[in-house]
Amino acid sequence: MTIEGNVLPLDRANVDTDQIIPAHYLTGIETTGLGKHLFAGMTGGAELLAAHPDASILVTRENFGCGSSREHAAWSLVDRGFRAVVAPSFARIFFENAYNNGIAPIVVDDAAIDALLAAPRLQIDLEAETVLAPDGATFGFTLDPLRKQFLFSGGYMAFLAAKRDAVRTWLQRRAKGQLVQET
Amino acid sequence: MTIEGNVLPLDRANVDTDQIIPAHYLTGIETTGLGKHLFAGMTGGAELLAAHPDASILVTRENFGCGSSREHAAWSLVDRGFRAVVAPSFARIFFENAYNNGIAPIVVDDAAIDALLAAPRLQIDLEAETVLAPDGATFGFTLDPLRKQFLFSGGYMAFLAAKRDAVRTWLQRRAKGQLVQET
Amino acid sequence: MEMSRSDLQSKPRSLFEKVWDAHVVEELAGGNALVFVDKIVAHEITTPQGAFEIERRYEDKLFDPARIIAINDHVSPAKDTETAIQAKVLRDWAKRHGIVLYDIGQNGICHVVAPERGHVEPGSTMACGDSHTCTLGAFGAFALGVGTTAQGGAMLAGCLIVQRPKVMRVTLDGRLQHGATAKDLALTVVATLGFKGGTGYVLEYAGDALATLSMDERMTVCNMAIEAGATTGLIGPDETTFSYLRGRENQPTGDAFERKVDGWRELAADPDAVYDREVRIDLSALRPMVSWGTNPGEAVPIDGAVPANADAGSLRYMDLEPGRALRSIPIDQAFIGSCTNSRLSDLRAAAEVLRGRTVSIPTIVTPGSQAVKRAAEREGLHDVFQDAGALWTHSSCGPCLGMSMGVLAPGARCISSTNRNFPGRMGTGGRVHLASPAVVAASAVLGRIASPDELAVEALAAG
Amino acid sequence: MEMSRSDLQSKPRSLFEKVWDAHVVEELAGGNALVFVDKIVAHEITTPQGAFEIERRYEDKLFDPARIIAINDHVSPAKDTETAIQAKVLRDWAKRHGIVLYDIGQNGICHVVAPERGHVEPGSTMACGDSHTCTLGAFGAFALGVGTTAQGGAMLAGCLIVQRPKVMRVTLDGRLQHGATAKDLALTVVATLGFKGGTGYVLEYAGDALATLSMDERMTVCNMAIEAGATTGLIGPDETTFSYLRGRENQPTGDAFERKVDGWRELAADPDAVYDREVRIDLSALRPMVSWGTNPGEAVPIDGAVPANADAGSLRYMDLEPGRALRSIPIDQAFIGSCTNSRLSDLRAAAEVLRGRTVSIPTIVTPGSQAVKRAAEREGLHDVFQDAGALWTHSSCGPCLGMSMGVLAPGARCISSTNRNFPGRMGTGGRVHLASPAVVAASAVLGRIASPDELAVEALAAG
Repeated sequence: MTIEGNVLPLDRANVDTDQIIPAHYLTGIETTGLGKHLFAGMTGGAELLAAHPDASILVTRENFGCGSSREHAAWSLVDRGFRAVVAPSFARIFFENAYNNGIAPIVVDDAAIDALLAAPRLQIDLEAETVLAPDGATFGFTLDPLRKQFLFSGGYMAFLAAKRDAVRTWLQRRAKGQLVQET
Repeated sequence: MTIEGNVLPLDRANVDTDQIIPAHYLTGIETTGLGKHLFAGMTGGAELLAAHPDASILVTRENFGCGSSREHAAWSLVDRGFRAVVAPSFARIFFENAYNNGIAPIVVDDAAIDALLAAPRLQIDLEAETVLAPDGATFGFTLDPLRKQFLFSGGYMAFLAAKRDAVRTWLQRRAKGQLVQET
Repeated sequence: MEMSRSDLQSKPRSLFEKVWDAHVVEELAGGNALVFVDKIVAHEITTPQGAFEIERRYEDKLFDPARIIAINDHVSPAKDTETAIQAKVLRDWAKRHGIVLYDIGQNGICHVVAPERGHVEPGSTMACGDSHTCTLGAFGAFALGVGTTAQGGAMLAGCLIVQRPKVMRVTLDGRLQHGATAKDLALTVVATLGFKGGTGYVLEYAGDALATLSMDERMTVCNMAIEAGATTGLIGPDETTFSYLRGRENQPTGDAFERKVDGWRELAADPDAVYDREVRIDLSALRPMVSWGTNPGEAVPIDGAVPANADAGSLRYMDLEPGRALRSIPIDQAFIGSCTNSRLSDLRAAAEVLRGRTVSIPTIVTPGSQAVKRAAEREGLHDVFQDAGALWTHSSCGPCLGMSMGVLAPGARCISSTNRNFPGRMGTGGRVHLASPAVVAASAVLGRIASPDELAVEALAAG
Repeated sequence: MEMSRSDLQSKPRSLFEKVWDAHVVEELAGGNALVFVDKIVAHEITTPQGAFEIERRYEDKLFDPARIIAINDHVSPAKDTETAIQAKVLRDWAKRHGIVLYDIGQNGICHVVAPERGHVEPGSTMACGDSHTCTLGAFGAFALGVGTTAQGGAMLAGCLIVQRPKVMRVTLDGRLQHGATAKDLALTVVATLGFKGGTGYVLEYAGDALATLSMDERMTVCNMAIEAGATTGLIGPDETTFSYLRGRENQPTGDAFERKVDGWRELAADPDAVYDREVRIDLSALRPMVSWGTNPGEAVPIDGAVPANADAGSLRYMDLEPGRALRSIPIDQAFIGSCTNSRLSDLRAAAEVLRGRTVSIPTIVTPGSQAVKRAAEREGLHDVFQDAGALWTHSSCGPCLGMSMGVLAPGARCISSTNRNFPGRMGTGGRVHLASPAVVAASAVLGRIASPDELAVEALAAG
């Protein structure tokens, strides 16, 4: 599976979820339609989006998505057409939310980010785990071997649904005190 | 001065200002841009406006504009292009607000309203004080002889500004107890 | 405040006429007059636009900042950036002009704060960009709710342009009993006159029953004059009024105050005064009232039912049918507050019902002001409400007009001590039943429209 | 909650590993595990979407409603139709499934309510769609803030998928003094590790100093683990923990409770446990901390100044320059509240500063929950705050994240006992300085960033 698209270069570290979507936009009960609030809390956010109207790959600096657990951050990116975020590091909850919503969180090093911020367009091969810039430069990354399936099939909930019986069995054994030896 | 335009027929009595513009839209500090919230609190309000997109004359039933003092009701009508409201009666504060914002509050009787609600278009002569329907039917009305100047020149504040010296003089005389004989 | 000295006048006058005559600066065309305004109450929703107009076009010059008080009351503290800006504009404006400001931590609903801080005087004129300014008529003041432009004009030139209203005398006989309250009287007046029946009139209350009403009760009665379309309500000052004002901040003390009282004593209608219309209401016949429809005039006694001839639109919005007994209507939320019913006596009445009981639905109780809050807490009313499971919080206009702190979900049904049940008033699609604090409290316990005496019966049965 | 019985294990383990091991249902690829969740805390902002997903695709079947508690806490009562709908969705969902619901009149911030209602147990696992769920690590629980999908998965299948975190031991020596508080420790941890320095780690607190910290203080410390990017914070249970839980609702009484305590006593790191990283902090060296920038790591002692090497973007947003003494910065608004600092001891600390003094700027004090509110009122703290001119109101998450009840105007500067100073956090364009409740209170009095000892000095000088 390959994600190919234009880049939104966001040359900042520590972009928190309050900047991605401020809390006053969290008053809905659905996961859709949030793209219009993307980067509403970020100085220059609207201008950046306007300058890259068809971008689908966000390239940014370390600790992207820190702060609140709001999955709205991922939903607003999805709704705006983003399918990957490339950064040197992610905050944990956003990282999980990205996978669970079909946004590939691509981790590359700082030097790679320097290069990728300048690329107008990227090709991300999720199976080969490579990012290809228009100038031919290629950068490798590693996806979470479990979660990457959620990118392809979008199935976090389905995955867990399939575990329900096993969990109940586990819980019964825990209740009977049968789990000690195995931990 | 003549107001000629299409009619928005609002065949309801007691249209309160919460229906004209709900309080949750009163969070601004300017008088402009409120037209988009006009009739937001009214069942069927949006549909009615959509069906009469270029209306500038509102024809409605008794006690229009009752409730809150919010001048936002008048501002939202102005912003939407309305220049007159024709009704059998108005609530006091809306009536004053209408004059102060260049909306003619035209009082005619219930029978006239029955006829005017069916007219697609009206011609209101503010000097002759007549409403003319396309079928030639004419209905008279009386404007407030003082306030009608605010319709023409929009000058409530200017009128009062010109009174400031007189008011200060009156106040000085009141302070000296010189007003008794005249009241 | 200077008196009009009725004894020097030849023609007998109503109280309203006396106050009016003493404030007319100039007669204008068409029955209008330039009326001097003794005090302006400015809140954050309707003031900024007028203040800007004066700043931009009239060199920011106010007629007299000492005649203005500013109150952040509608959404305070702010719920969002927009309301934060409104509050900041009022705050900065008040500071710039040296205007007294009641803000976070010392504010409250303007119509509650203004009298409790001693800013409302018998025989004075008051203006505020808020329709419930009529509340202050309880002090014998001509208190007018106006639009932003009119308030701005008063800020600029000290005056309003007012079309001289007619005067309706509403004579009150008897005494409230059977659980009826001032709120039920207010709802009865609206139901009697009809929702627009008071349009063009000042409602000048009269009658022996007035002496039995506290200032809190008089404010509740005058508060809803606007709901009958009236220009305002008016009640002549008496010992109750003077006692209320004695010792208040912003009033003089000692002899200076008593000299003012001497002047205020002359503020009474002349015995032979002629009124444009007369209405009589026997308080002893009143029962607790509850609204069933979408304007305050659509109310009936709580024992009653939705009328057979009820307006179809109102019924549709309220999801009710003719003949439906009010007591059978289930409720989702209860609210006690607003400029109608959030003064100390209102809270006491609700607390009396809730003491030792538990609410069965989300219930919000807001005092009318910070001062009312503190007084209620000194009496332990906060414990009564919170023991019952109700929310006890700070003063706010918010819930009453669907602006904050208790907005209804679409379809949710609320019993409320407020003043308006218009469609969407407390939240888009929300349904409001107006009632007294005691009825709201009883309904909160039973989860349906109920009167306090039903609880007494239940307690007896249980005991 | 069943214990992992560390004595049976061969390899010495950290406390985290013991809790982890006891909850792994299945090891998954890539260092992930299926981790059983003992209790889910569901609030109105992040729950509805997951609940709908289960309703629409999984027959509305929850794994175990008894393991869920629901709390309307972020904007309660509702500020508008949207938030009213959120609350109604949570309310209706809880009712339909028999889920315990904390609603208007009995709610509060979920991270305050969950422990005070006895829902948090040592050695358990907790999940909530809220990043500050790490607060609950103070009880020796593995408490994880997660997204809506993950919370939904836990509601559906009882488990989270968790990438096994590394463990950092943060050893605390000495004792807090010189006016330093748990909040200053929390800010010091973030400043020490850096804003993202804890990413991938659980912060397992250790050291003799722990025994000196109350549960309130431990919750404050763990609350801000997320601000260093950490997966969560964790503190082993001890007598302080057991005393806190003894007698709480939702906990057994008598012998049944003491048997649980016996199990909980085994929840300690093995002496030889190996950690992925070690950090030591000497509490006796701490001073009150105040943030100057736009993330919680950008904080310095209150005696200090904005650093010379400060981030240019942070300075621009905060309208500050390097070298600016913190104490010289004027403040427009003060806020005491949030899951970080709104428990009873926090309110006591603020009240101690405000007693007999007056705030000079709008100041809002919100208790962490209805229970905290009532406890504070029983002690008369509401009188202290209100005598000082501060607003004392109900519990809400609102002000902390700019959702309601205290949103800042653009450019307004607030000193706040909360946890985040991100751009726009408390309102678009608003500027936030994080500090302890005592420092917030002192700053509210002086109208600039100030420490309580400055007031003591002033009082001495004045006396």
